[in-house]
Amino acid sequence: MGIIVSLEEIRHVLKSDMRILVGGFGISGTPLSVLDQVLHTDIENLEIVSNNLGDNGMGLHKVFMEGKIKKAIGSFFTINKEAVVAWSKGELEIELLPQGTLAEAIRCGGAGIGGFYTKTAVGTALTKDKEIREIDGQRYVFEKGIRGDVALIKAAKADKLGNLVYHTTARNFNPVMATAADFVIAEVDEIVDVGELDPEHIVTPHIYVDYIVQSTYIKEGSEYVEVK
Amino acid sequence: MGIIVSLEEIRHVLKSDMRILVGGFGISGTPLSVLDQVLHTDIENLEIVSNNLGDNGMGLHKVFMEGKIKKAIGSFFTINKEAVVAWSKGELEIELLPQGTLAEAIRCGGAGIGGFYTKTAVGTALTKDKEIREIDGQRYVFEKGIRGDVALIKAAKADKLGNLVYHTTARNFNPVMATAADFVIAEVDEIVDVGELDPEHIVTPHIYVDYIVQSTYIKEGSEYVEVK
Amino acid sequence: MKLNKREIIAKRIAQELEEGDVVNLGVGIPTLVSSFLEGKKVYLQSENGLIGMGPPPEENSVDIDLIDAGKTPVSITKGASFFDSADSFGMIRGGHLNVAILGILQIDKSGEIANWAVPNQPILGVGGAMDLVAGAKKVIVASTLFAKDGSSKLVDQLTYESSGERKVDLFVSEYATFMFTSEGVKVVDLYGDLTIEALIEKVGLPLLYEVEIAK
Amino acid sequence: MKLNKREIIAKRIAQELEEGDVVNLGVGIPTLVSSFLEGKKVYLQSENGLIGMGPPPEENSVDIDLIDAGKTPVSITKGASFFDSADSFGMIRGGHLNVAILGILQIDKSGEIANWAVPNQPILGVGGAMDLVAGAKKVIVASTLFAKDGSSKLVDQLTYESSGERKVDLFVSEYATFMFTSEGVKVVDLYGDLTIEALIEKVGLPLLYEVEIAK
Repeated sequence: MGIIVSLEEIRHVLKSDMRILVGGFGISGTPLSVLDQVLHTDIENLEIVSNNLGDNGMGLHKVFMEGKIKKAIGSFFTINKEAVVAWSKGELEIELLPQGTLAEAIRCGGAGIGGFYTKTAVGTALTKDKEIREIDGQRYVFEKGIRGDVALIKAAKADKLGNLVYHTTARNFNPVMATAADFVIAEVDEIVDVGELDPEHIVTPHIYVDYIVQSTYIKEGSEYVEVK
Repeated sequence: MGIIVSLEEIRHVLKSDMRILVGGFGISGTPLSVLDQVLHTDIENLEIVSNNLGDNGMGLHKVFMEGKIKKAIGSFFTINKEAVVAWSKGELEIELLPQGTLAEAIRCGGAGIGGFYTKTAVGTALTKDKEIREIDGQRYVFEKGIRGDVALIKAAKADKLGNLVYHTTARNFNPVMATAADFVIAEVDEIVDVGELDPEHIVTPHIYVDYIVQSTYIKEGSEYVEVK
Repeated sequence: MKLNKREIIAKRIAQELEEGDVVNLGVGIPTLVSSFLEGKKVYLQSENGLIGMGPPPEENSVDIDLIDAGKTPVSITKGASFFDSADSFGMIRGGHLNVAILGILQIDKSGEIANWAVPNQPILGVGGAMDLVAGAKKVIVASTLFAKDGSSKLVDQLTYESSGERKVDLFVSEYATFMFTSEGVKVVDLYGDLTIEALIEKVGLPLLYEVEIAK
Repeated sequence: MKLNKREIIAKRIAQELEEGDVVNLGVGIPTLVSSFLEGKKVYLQSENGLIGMGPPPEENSVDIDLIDAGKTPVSITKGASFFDSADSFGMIRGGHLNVAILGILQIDKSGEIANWAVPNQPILGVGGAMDLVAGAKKVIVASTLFAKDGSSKLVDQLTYESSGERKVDLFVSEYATFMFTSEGVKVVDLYGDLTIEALIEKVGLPLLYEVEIAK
């Protein structure tokens, strides 16, 4: 069925002005090879939904530095110094959500839930223009589900159908993002035959995954390095 | 720490008038041994949250037949003929929710989400007195999270800390119910040492589980039989 | 081999499915669809927490925990996976099933269906029906056209309780396949022993039918 | 061995934890708490998807994917498990952590804290702070009492951005431990080199302090 594709083949999926969900927490669980491909395209004005904008010159950090990002929705951009500068110059829009609200909104976006009430951030600057509602004596804020045109995620292993399992805390936002976009590209460390992943252990069922690509990054000591 | 207890020891946890979440879909994934214990107590007026009221004289069916259930919240009681009769005589309250709304409400109850908007059942008799809201052009109905005083669930294996894994479609409502009650009792087929369950494969982390009991039922051919 | 009514419907629906589709089969006629796939590979989802449902197991390999939504033992295929009820209905509501195939009690001329509450009986069971109606990308109704008393299940207005606002995509009966358009109910395919005139007469509703002249 | 300010705070907080507690440690001083548990077993949760966090790994067994919420490599203990971010924050918001230990910029006399937005700087990072404030059964603040400019972090009213309406349970500083009651801020424990009078003077707020006479 051809869901296993080369890195070059994913370029045609990505278009200017798209909203793209990108997995990862810092660099852990980030689709580094896929994000590098964005640099080989002329797309721009991207709206990115991701916890951070990459880190240390890797992942989304590179994409941002190439000027391809118009807006970022996430929970923690303070580590991205250039993003802070760009924001203060008005060159980058930022929408800040508490990390749990971000994760839940993406989950809801993928699960046919239009919106939800969370108690997180009630009474703070982040919710001052949002709808507050009391439910059973507790105050909650309304948040809408979040979806993307494309999700770029990272998993440890895929089988050839697209079933995915993850590695330790590199799981993070990847499973929920896999559910919440029209097209899902999963970068993986290893591709195995169908039947090799235990049905009880699969985290992301294959029906969520459109493309699988082999990662070109490996861990060496305390960093990721690219192998060609 | 003593979270592994005898079946008799769970009796003191259950009290009259409690709202109890009970896992299972039909008989699959039902805590049969734990439910039998309810018959050895004098508690009554229970409010049960469960997809069905057991089946074939097992599980909640027994508890219901002993007159201990005042109200049932779930998605499918038509298979429970006596429940239908009791309802028509006014002896049993029933609150009917679509199965997905039931699952989502319990998940929200466990996850600090006060309520959510689902598109399921909009425009039907089940939502005619409920709040409808349009979000991004689609109509949704508001549903509140559901929690219980106690959850009675069934898993395949527990380690001695209380980490749980499930067996095939016997997983069903059990993992979400484990998150949504003040006290959680897990009936399991097997108890293993801590460290024997792979951290990547654990479905319910031990922090959700208060008591573990060894099941006294085993599968024989196409039915469950009790072994003493 | 001559097919019975139910098989005619199941076979016609099997033609609508595409290789690789993720499909949920309701109880009754929908479960027969698997028999008519002729090698086309689809992935069957069961709302109690399984994708990759296989055929009924051999008697000696029945696991009574491993069941479909009708509580019948099933097998699994290679590449199958299990998940909990919340994730399963997230999958359903979130639009991740290509097709849901459902039985009905009634369907109105707009394609809205009633498939859960039998009139004059207590409404005590809904199951996953409404989630499937609301969530699947495509909903195909599999049903005989007439009820036991001879009345048409295709009606002007529902008199039974609706299963949701969403209009279905196709109604496959043993006589014809119907589509629901802004101009009215369209017969896309006529294959039973009723002429279009007889069908219109028995259903009691105007039906659109374009005869393909250049065939 | 003489403890520095940060260690004094961490050690005092370690006393508050109970065997079996599920605990989330914020960055900074909170991470030091693990060193003072003296054999008490607690389960450390990390909001990026881990329960059962262990000490920093040996240099040759670092896995840079396996990190804590401060993005520092960690190890895991026996019985640990991994889950996704949605499940992790479900755990946090749903009240399944016994204790969250958090740093602050300010805390007001009601126990409301500000710990995410530095004044006069762009507000571009919040992370999981507000989820922990809203969700943990008990919130303990770990912080030095005075900012670098000498001003008290314990204030009449927050001038920094609030982290949520929820009042914390305890504020452990290097001089004293504070509780927030309807009568006012109560010093539950005084252990630094400031007398209660000096403390009140430097903080600039009335503080309740009951001397235990029968000691």
